[in-house]
Amino acid sequence: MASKVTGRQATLLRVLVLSGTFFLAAGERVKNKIYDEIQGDMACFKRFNGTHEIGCTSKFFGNTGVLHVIEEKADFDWVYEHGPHQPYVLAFTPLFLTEAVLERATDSGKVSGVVVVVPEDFDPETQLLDGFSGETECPDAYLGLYNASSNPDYAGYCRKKPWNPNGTSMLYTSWEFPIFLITNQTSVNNIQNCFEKFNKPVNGMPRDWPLCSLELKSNMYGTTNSEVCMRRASIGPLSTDNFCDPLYDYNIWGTLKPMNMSEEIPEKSVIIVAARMDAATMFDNISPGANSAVSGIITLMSAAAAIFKHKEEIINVSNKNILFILFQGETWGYIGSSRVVWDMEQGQFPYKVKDDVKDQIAQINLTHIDYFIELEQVGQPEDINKLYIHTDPISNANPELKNETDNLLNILDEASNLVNETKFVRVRKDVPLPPSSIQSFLKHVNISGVVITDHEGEFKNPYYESFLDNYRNVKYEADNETSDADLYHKHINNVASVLATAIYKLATNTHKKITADPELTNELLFCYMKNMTCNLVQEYGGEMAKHLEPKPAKLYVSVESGERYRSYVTMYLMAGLLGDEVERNQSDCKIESIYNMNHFYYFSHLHNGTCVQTTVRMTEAMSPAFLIDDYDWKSGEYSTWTESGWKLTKVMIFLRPSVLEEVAVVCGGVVSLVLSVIVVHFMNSRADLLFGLSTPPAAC
Amino acid sequence: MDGHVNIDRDEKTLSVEESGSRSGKKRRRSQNQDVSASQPPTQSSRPEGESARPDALDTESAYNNSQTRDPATQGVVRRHPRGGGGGGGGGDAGARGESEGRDGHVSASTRGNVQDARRMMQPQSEWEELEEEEEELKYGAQHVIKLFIPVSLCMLVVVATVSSVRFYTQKGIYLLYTPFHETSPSFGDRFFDAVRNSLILLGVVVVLTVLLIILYKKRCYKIIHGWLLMSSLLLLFFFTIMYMQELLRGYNIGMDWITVSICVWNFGVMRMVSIHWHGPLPLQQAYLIFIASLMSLMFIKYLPEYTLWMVLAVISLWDLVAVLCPKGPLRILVETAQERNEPIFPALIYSSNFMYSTLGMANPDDDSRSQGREMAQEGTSNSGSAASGAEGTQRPRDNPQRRRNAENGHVVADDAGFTDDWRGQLDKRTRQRREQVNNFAQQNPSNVDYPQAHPRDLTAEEDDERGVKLGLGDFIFYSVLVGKASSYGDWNTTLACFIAILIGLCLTLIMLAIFKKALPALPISITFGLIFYFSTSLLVVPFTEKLASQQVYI
Amino acid sequence: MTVAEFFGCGLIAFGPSLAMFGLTIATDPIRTIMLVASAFFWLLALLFSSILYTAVVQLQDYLAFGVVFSVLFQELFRFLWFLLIQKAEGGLKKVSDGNMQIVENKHILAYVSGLGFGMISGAFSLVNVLADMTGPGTIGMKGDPKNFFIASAVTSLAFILLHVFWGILFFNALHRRAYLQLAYVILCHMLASCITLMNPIYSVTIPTIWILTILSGVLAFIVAGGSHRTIQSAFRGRPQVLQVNADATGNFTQVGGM
Amino acid sequence: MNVERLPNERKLAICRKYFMAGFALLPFMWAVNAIWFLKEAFWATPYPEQKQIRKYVIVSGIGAIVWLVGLISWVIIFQQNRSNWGATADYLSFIIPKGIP
Repeated sequence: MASKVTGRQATLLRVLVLSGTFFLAAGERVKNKIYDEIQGDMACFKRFNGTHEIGCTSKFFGNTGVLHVIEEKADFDWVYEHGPHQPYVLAFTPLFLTEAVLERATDSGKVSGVVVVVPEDFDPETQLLDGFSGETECPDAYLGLYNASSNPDYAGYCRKKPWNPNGTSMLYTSWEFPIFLITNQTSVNNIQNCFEKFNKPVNGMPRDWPLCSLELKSNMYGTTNSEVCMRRASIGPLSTDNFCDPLYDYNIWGTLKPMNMSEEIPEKSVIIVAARMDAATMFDNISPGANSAVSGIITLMSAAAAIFKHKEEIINVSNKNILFILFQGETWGYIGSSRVVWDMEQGQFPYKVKDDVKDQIAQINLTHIDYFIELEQVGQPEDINKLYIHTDPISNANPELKNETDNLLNILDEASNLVNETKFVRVRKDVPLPPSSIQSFLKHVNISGVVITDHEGEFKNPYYESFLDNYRNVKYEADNETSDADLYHKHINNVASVLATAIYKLATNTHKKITADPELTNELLFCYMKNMTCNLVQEYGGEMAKHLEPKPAKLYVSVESGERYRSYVTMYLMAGLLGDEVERNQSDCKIESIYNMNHFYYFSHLHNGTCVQTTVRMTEAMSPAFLIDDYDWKSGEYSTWTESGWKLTKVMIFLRPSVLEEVAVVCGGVVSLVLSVIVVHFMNSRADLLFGLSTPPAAC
Repeated sequence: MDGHVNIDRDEKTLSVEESGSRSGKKRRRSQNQDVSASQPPTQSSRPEGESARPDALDTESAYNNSQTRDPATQGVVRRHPRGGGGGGGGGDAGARGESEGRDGHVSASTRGNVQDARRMMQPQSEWEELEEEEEELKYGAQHVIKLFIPVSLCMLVVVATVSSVRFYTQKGIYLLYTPFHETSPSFGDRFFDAVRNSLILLGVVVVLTVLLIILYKKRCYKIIHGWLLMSSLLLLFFFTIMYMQELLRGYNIGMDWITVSICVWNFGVMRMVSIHWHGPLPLQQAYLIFIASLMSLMFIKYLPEYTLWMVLAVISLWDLVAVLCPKGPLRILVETAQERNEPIFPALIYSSNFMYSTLGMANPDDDSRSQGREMAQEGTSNSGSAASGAEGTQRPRDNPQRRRNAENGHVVADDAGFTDDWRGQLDKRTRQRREQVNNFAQQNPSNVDYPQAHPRDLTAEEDDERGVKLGLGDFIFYSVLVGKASSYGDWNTTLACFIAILIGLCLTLIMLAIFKKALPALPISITFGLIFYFSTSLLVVPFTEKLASQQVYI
Repeated sequence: MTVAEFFGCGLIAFGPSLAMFGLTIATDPIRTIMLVASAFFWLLALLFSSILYTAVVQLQDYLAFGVVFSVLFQELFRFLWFLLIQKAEGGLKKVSDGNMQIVENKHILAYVSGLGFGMISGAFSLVNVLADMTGPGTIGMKGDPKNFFIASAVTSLAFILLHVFWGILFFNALHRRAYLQLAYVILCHMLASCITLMNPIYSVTIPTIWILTILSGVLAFIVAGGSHRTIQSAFRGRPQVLQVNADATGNFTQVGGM
Repeated sequence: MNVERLPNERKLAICRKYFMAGFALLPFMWAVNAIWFLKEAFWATPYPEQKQIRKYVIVSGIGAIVWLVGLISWVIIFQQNRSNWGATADYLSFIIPKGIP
């Protein structure tokens, strides 16, 4: 899981924990009669940027508090006003997970922790009417294109008309107590029962000791801000514990045709089709990002697959190339995209020039970029066949760029007509772009690009960047890879088809209706939204598939030592989709060096062993801020987000005895000791009299 | 590990002990009187019982003649001629004087205690032997306790650390000598790994020993001393820092370099001084215990699971072999030491008492007993553990052996025994001694009878004159076993191992006293420990846990 | 934090035995060794009984079986221990330097070994429970009785004392060939252990056990030569005796503790 | 090593050596010296060297105490201001506590 000490130590820790639990399980120690483990892997953890810290931490030895389950608002008042047994640990459904509640909890000073329980029957649709999003109202505004310094005239726009009106910037607040999310039903019931049995006030009167209590352990190592904790991490040979690590993952991308160093890439010849790979929540181990990310990812993938079927045609007729790319860490200040731009500026995208590698992949610069098409959230259109196209007012002020953009728009329009399932509607020109990767590019170069979303103004997604942004949110009903029933995958597939068609036109300048493969789309959707152990992943995932759980993909960009199976799996899938099978057996299905223009992947589970030749690869997605030496952490140029290190997070439930009882017991002990000392000393000192040694024992 | 040799040490200690041997008496005298005073009422308040009465009476008389040395009793008669200059004279003289006196008293009192009935009918020589035996046993009890306490303390430190500081139970990094990390799931493979690891470790030990021997043979003291000094410094500073770090980290306490370096510097230097030069005894002991526990913590941390157990087994086997087989690897080392008659690497040895070397008690009239004793004592010291009688009866130049043994016990994973060569040497030495004594007696007849006080004082004396010594090697491996046992969080197992080891130690000492034969300290204890660890954790714990959780008592 | 509970229960259970150890055992090396040795014998007994318990798989659900046999084993090993001491008496005489008490007064040895048995058995029955107490929580969440800990502590205290008394009675019985007394010890032990099978009905078990304890205590006292008369004389007591033993104690500590 | 048994001049020598060594940033040695020779210095039957020993004992005792006080106060100061001193404090730190600014 994310952010352990290092990969090795992480596994080591898991082993430890396992053995620990084993020892708990082994035999019937009284421990097991006292404590119960509660699901504790979804903890709210700390992150840092150049100036601030966000998230939550417990004390070093954990926070304990008397459990109090909140059923309605009044219960809060009871706790804050009457509750005598402070500190309390509050347990409530996401219904109450609002800033106001947490702030009040903080201010009351009576709360030492919060657990958010999600019962089976919890249905956001009906209960969480006013959506819920951890994000700010203007996600990534600071590191985006329209920040006050660069473009003051558009900076204000989001303030007026926020993209994400549901945004309670809870994710970006630093809380004084640990917060855990608990979805495991047995744990939820445990909490509920224990509360009912011991703590629940009887008509307003608090119960007496012993009371059911929780211990929340999620101690974060880092503090203050990235600068401080990065420094501390770097200090000293002795300090082995990581205070924090930069957010880190890999951008996954591939081109339609391989680019060999030897042949020159013409200017404006690379069409970039981008989507963002990551989503975020307050809590560890859960970040479904169904609409925030998955919709875009899948659309891009199936579009890519569709296009790739016509690879030959395109290559033959045009010199254009198409670059499909999934950006990592976009949630945290466009890490992936800004890194790509930075690399391009440094002339090292994808890699620095190596002299002794043949068939080396060519460098791509910003000048090579022709069009830029980005897919943001495309999953929840108001009416099923209407998507919106956003363009950047600033760059399009420039006339020829404007022409290009219009051209692009027309092509998209035609494409949508051709496919005739989904309409593409252009958003008003003067509306700035919604949060999107293209902003990182536009900060440095004027390119004509569009962002395709499902919203005109504010997000249609009520749970943007929250753990509720799952398949339920986008109404993805399929229960298995092949179920044809649900509409969602059809919709995504249509978008993909339109995209593919448009790209085909862009590349070849000829119209041709290209339809994406709905089965593929559905399978992909099923994998990412419901179950990462689906067939597709089994086939393409290779080794990585083993490590994945039958859960929705965790899309949080973690740290270098963190878990990134989903990234590898995604890359393999891309490779499968954007690659041609070649006649090679496992042994020679490999590359001489990663700098080659082509990569080879061997899928042993894909009809018993397939070797695929492709351009798909990963490149590091870590903010340039950590590469530029003496980078000024305060200058909001690049993302400076780091994640705190921690050992393990766990929740325990148990009974707390009354202090009085404890005192009594201790007194009893002392009395017993003193008494016995007196008696023994007496008997010992007068043994000879007491046991009348005048009569030898054997004689009596 | 630790070892900084200073050759002139023995002379120093000798003179030290010589003059030191007085004050203790003053301390003790009072108590003795108390004892003697205390005895009569308790005793006399006891009319006839099967064995009670004669004993009682006799103990009384015994006490009397030991205090007011009534010239009628054998002890005193024998004490007279042998009373070699307790007062004046050189170190040897003084020392010898004491031991003489002690012996005299011992024989007197013990005979008084026990042998009275037999004494009448037995010829002299026999009860000499009996006395001999008694004397062997006499201080056994106290010495066993004197070992119990430090051993328990050492274990306590280790167990406390292991169960409070997580670091020492976390695996991941291992010693260089244990390349096989027991990663494979199957038990068989891991076991095999363990075996290989432990064999490698044993190999290392052997190689080191050989290297040491060669160096010593070649008389490259510089290198040896450098080596030992380095290792001791490493142990001191590096491990101490590590320990501090983990302790602080375990409780998340911030600390600055300045404080730490001052503390470590002071700690380290003080240890060097107190162990290699002069320092208060309690400090020495504390340091030795601490070092031992540090070492065992290192083992616990850096040895893989099964390897550790395997190593324990192998080491104690090795100990057995090295002690009992006629060509123990360390033997050569010792022999050369003997020939050169000089101390090699001084102590890494726990001494319950000041490191004096009082002169051997020379008893002109019979070899057998002193020889027997010598063996026994050498045996003890060889085994790197308590030399129950040794203190009192060692010649100054025996010190090095005792130390070395213990020190082997440490570095070379509990030393070899060099019993046989000892046997070889014993006669020689006893002879030497006798000669010395004799001509000493001739030289200064004035010493033949010495002031009143002495006998009594001497009786008091030997209580603290005869120090007990246990090689830190034994400390370490005992603690390793117990610490490891405790690292699984089951206290029953820990307790069982603890008791088992103590009993093992006890048995070792008893056997020493009875068989008068060199015995290693590790095998019995460790075997017991291992047996009880595994049997407890496999068989007993399920049972007891069931009992405890259902509150059933047996 | 219920470290409080830990110390409380710990002291309740082991306070008396600690007092006994500190005041009567630790002062004399031989007694200490004897204590450890007897503890070791109890361990052996436990080992054998649990071997039996593990071996007989089909009966593992019935603790009673295990209990009965472990009781028998304990008494057996008590007997063996007794034999050993008898054998070693000569050695003991030699070892017990100067103070012949331990050799003459058989009760001391009996008491020491009884205490050894008691302490180790008490430790084994309670030490893990104590260790588990040190967390923040207390028992009762899963329907266990709230006074589980106290009950455990009190019961193990009773058993420690019982073992001491049994030790005295048992040895004395063997000395005097008084088989009735022997039978009493074994039956008493059996009864006490079997009663605890009724836990957690403390209202029954604890009083019974304590009655047994007191009974055995009185018997042991009498057997050891005590009576109300001696008690009276003890209270009238001669001071210097006390002083004597104090000195003796001091002396031993000097010798025993280094 | 038992002081009482040493000849007086040796006592003095050792005591002095300890005292001198103490100046090498070794307050602990001073402390040991003070405690170790305390009895000698004050309660032992008088002998010529005793005066000097007493002097050494007193001085080293004082020295040790001063050191102790100094060290403790330094630690307190450091703990108080660690977060304020920023980088310097971090570089001074042997252990930086986790999760504490």
